[in-house]
Amino acid sequence: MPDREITFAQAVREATDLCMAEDPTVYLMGLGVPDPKGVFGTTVGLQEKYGPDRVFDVPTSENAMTGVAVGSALVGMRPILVHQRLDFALLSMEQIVNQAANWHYMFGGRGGNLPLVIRLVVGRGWGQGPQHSQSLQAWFAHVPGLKVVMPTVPYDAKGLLIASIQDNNPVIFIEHRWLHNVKGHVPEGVYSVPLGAARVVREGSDVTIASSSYMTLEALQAAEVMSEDGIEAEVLDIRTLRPLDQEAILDSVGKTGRLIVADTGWKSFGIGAEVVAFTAERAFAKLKHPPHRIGLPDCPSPSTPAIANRFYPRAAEIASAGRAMFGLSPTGIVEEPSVPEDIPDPSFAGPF
Amino acid sequence: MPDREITFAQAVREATDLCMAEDPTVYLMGLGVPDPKGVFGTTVGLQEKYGPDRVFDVPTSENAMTGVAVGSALVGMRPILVHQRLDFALLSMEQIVNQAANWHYMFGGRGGNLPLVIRLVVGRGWGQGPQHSQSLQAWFAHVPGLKVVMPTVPYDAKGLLIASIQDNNPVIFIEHRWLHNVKGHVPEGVYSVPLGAARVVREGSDVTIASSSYMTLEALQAAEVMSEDGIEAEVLDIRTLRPLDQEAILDSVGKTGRLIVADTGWKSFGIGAEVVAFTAERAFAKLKHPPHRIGLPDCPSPSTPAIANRFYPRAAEIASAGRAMFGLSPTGIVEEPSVPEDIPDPSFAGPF
Amino acid sequence: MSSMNAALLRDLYFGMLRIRIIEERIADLYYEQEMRCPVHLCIGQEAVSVGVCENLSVDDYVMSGHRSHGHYLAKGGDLPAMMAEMYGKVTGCCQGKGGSMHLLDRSVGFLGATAIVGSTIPMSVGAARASVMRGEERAVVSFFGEAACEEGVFHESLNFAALERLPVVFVCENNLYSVYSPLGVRQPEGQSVIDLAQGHGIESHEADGNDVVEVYNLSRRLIKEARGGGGPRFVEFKTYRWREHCGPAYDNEIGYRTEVEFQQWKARCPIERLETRLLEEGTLSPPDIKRMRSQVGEEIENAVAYAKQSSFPDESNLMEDVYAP
Amino acid sequence: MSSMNAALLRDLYFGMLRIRIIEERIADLYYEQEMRCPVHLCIGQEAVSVGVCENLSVDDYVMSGHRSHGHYLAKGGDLPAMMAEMYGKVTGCCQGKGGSMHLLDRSVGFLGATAIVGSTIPMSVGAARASVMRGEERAVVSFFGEAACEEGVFHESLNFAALERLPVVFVCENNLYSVYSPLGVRQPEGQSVIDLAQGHGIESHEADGNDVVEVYNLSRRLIKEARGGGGPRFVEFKTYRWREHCGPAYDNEIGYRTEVEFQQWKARCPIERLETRLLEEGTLSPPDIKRMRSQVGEEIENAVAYAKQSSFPDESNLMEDVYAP
Ligand SMILES: Cc1ncc(C[n+]2csc(CCOP(=O)(O)OP(=O)(O)O)c2C)c(N)n1
Ligand SMILES: Cc1ncc(C[n+]2csc(CCOP(=O)(O)OP(=O)(O)O)c2C)c(N)n1
Ligand SMILES: [Mg+2]
Ligand SMILES: [Mg+2]
Repeated sequence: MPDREITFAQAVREATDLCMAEDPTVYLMGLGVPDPKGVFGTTVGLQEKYGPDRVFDVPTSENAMTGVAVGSALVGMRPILVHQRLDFALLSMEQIVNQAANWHYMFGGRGGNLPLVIRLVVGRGWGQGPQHSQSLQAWFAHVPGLKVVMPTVPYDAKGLLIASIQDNNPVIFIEHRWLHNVKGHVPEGVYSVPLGAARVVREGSDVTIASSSYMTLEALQAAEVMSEDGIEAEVLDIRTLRPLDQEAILDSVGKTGRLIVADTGWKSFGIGAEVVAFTAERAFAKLKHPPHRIGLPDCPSPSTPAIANRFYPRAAEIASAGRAMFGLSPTGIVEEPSVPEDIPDPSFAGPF
Repeated sequence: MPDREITFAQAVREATDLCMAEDPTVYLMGLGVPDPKGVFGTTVGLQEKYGPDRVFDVPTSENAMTGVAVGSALVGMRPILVHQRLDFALLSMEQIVNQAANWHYMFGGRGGNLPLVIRLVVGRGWGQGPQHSQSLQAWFAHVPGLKVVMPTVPYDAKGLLIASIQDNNPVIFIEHRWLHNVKGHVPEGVYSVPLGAARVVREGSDVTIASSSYMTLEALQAAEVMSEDGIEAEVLDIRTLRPLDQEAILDSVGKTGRLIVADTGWKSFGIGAEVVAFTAERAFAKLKHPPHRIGLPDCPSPSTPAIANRFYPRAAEIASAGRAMFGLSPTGIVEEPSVPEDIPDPSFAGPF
Repeated sequence: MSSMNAALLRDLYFGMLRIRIIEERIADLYYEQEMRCPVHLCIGQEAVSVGVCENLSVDDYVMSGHRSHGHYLAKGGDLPAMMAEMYGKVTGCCQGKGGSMHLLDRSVGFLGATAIVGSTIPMSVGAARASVMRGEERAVVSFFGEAACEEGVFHESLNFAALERLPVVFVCENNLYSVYSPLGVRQPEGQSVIDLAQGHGIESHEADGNDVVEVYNLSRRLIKEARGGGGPRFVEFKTYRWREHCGPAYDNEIGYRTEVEFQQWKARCPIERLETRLLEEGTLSPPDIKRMRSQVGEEIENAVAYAKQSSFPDESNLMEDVYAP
Repeated sequence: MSSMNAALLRDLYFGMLRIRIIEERIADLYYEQEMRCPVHLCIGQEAVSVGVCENLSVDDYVMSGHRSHGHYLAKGGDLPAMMAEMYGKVTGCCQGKGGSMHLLDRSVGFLGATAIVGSTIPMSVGAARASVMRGEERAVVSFFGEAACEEGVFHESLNFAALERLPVVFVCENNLYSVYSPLGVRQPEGQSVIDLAQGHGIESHEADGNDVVEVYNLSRRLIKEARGGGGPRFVEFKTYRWREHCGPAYDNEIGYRTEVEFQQWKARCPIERLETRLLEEGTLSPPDIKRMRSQVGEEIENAVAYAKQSSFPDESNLMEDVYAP
């Protein structure tokens, strides 16, 4: 079945299922994990299959439940902890950063492995508002000791989640809510995509667009638009923010001489800052044009679609930035979305 | 008394004292605030002066105490909340970011003002280790709705703290432990230093060093060393990370054509990334040399002085970076420290 | 209870009926997909909002969480502004920036509701402390669901309120579920949230949250005691949400709870219970009820019309109000 | 207690004496400024470490916080590795990277101590859950000070442990102070931390933490019950730290507590109390004590020599062990 297409959510579920079948130390916990909706479909049926000891709901106690996961990991388990929104994990930053991230180092490597996957969902659309849509990957990426993964396509969602579960370190696995229903080719069976390697998703010679997660889909659309005017963008899906594949980005920029970074989080002090900064430090001479970052403006995420639609940059903004590098005017010609701008696809009809 | 010299800690205390005397809504809370040590001397005697209602110790409940401060601010008080280590505030990221930072925006400006100062001390030296020395200003700077202040000299500590207390928004006020005993000129009486303005602390024409907090002292030392070989560094104390004074930095880079950023936090995804990024975006053509960041390497802070001393970059590293921009070899000639490298001055004799 | 006067009983009845009719109208309209934000309806739980808030003056403060419509309305929050908020309009109580999970109306002491479980609890405590510091006599009511009692911040807040004997009344609406998760997977069997509060040395009570008269009488005493300097009080009201956790539908068929359970609770409808009694006692007549219904009907239709006719915020609004001046 | 055999009593005595002598030696040496990290000595509190850990096998797990020397030693942690850690040497239990606040010795089930108040409590619960998942019979002891009970994570952890009936024994050492802050500014008057634990439905006890025999007997039962599937247990031991919060000195003069209070507690020295009794009963003779003292003296001097002679980690060590392979 080489052409099997499944959704990102199904890919996440399948990765979890396969790892649990293979390794009895893998277990899965989080608010709503065994409920009828199964965390946007990513955990459906797993409790039935693996029992309530290995797949379970938890109290609304984000901080302690993270500590519970850490404690079990220290003695050989491989917990996967899920939060339906990244914002909820702010209650557990102490455990994640002071404890989990530092653990291996602060005990001089003798503290035991800490294989822990924390799945965080970044909300967007349908009025999620300021407390249900923050995209704080830059925080996690800043912290040595953590690994940070942010896949775009179902193939990578599965392969990177498997790699994350098999990794002996705490891994923050960030899922953008607008990717869950996106379909893509996903092989059956166990395979893993290595943490720390970006991927060229579209080749091009004129400008590099390094993007992460959902923004990669916008970047690909932008690339098509730019192509109509003869600008060929190379789109690089960053995939893991820590370790960050600097070499892949520098290789591409070495070829194109131009860099756009598109990320789902705030622009200031965000992912793009790091990518632009190391590129400026390490490949300054290769740059034919000032680099450009695309990210969220400096305000919280508003609930009303009327302005949320302006808050989130889309393909047109990326394409315009690319065109500007060649002296062309901004584009308006990105295909009109066929669904309202505050939802990813017609299957998404609120309320959550 | 134009030449009165007091320490940074005294300046912080004085700012607090003056604001409390002036405005009965200002109050001060935090672990150890009224104890004999008074948070490194910054709160000594204030409970005696203003009473236990306005100056008080709190339970070890960082998250709720932040919420208490927020709730009181919403109804017109001006709380100052102190943590003896920034690391402890990780327990309160939910209140700080989801709630306080978003508040004014998410209620459409009708939620009331939220004048709140959270003082965070970044530890260093004497084996503080991985959980007592994290310098996470980049996290706070990433979040719209917060203001982030990080003074270097006593004059600014006082003036910026007064401005922070008078500000109607949540302000994160970060104090580096190695600055508390540093003395400097501080006028008596109330004055304020505006949030959002960097300051040129040393003029120079050849390279801009934009630095924050303690690293500004290292930068100044580096500038002296570089000067011996005829390289004149302009040292810019960033002072507030949000709002960030991009213009001042661009002005300086416009003059020097060279940029080094030195920050007390991790380099990757840190403050330097943002500074380099906006400079590359906005002043690319002015740059005569690739910009350079100085920050902590990608590991936690080790406890043992033997390697902690290598963890923290010092003046020599800054000077060497500057010299490299002019084709000169690294320098070793920074004055040997007169005290062991894991303490800031002889008055610091452990254990905390 | 027998001594309660007729006007008050009618007020309580009207308050609940009003919230019910408004919430049901929201549910109906939600299918139009013009309210594009998550909504958490309180149908079935109206007695708590009304019974508690009836005891509050405009100077008292209230804070709440994601399921706050009832609290907002019972405290006197502006209905058209609430509706406009749900429609994402600039006339909304947050100019559309908050949506259903972020209501506030400071003019009536409703200081705010936010979307993270438990997070306004310490703020309520802080608002109470501010009042005490200023010598104001004021009670603060903190509304939350039973899942909030699983959050550490709940305990931290209770400890501090008890330590400083602050005038806060903690009101827990225990509706047995957190989203689709029953109590049994979240709290130990046989434990009660009032034991938790009592552990902090706070006088605590448990009562029928579907009996508005009981809610009223108990909270009346607790609010009075708290406001009078008696220290914090805690009360758990057992109640039940009728519709899905978030959204307009009934969802008993999806499997996390039974239709039987739902029907049992529906039979204990707080509004019907009082209605039956008041009709029997003659405190209320069928025409009274009809009048009340039509009054609220008109009010909500006006509010909906206002909301629908209002403008969306202008795009230029995006970057406004990030900071207070 | 009367039935306790002599060998066990001597063990308890020796265990406490050993910790005391080691801690006092650390205090003395600290002034040399060669141990360059914050140290939190447990002098005065030895009975808790020893009385509890005497009931644990090497398979049982222990976690702790900033004041962990006693727990580490009583659980069988390697003394030279601990001393080397404090001297920042590569032979330290954390290769010098942790310092005094981050001890561990996995070979004896001491899973780790960390420097943030309360943070290992949920980890202890997680380690217990892992054991249960694997069908292992194991008890986990979580040590913490009374200030940790003010942290929300304490409550969250107890709730989950109670919910899942996990084999954790929560051991709170209530020494009345958190740094310089007395209980009265942190917890409501008249409240007891065992009320908090009981609120979570956990069987809870309070006992004299300066009576090692009482500590031993009570924790013996609780550990056995927890290990046997009886669910979590909680115990609060009242005790007192003699020296300053952090560092080697006495600090009664700085004003946060009185010399009188200190002397009262000193008079209840856990070691002297048992010594007096054992001498009276003839279970111990002065020469025995002398022998014990010199045995520990030799042990600690060897450990110090080892620590001092060990190398510092090489600078190349800086970037090592950030990630597990
Ligand atoms: C910290 C946090 N965790 C999880 C959520 C997701 N969530 C939203 S509402 C809710 C249910 C809360 O249940 P309860 O407090 O009992 O209130 P109810 O919905 O029953 O009224 C949850 C878990 C959240 N908003 N915040
Ligand atoms: C979350 C957090 N807040 C504050 C501190 C600072 N701190 C270090 S030890 C300590 C005292 C804790 O008191 P207690 O738990 O009673 O233990 P004791 O020191 O009395 O043994 C405090 C507040 C910390 N380490 N972590
Ligand atoms: Mg509920
Ligand atoms: Mg204590």
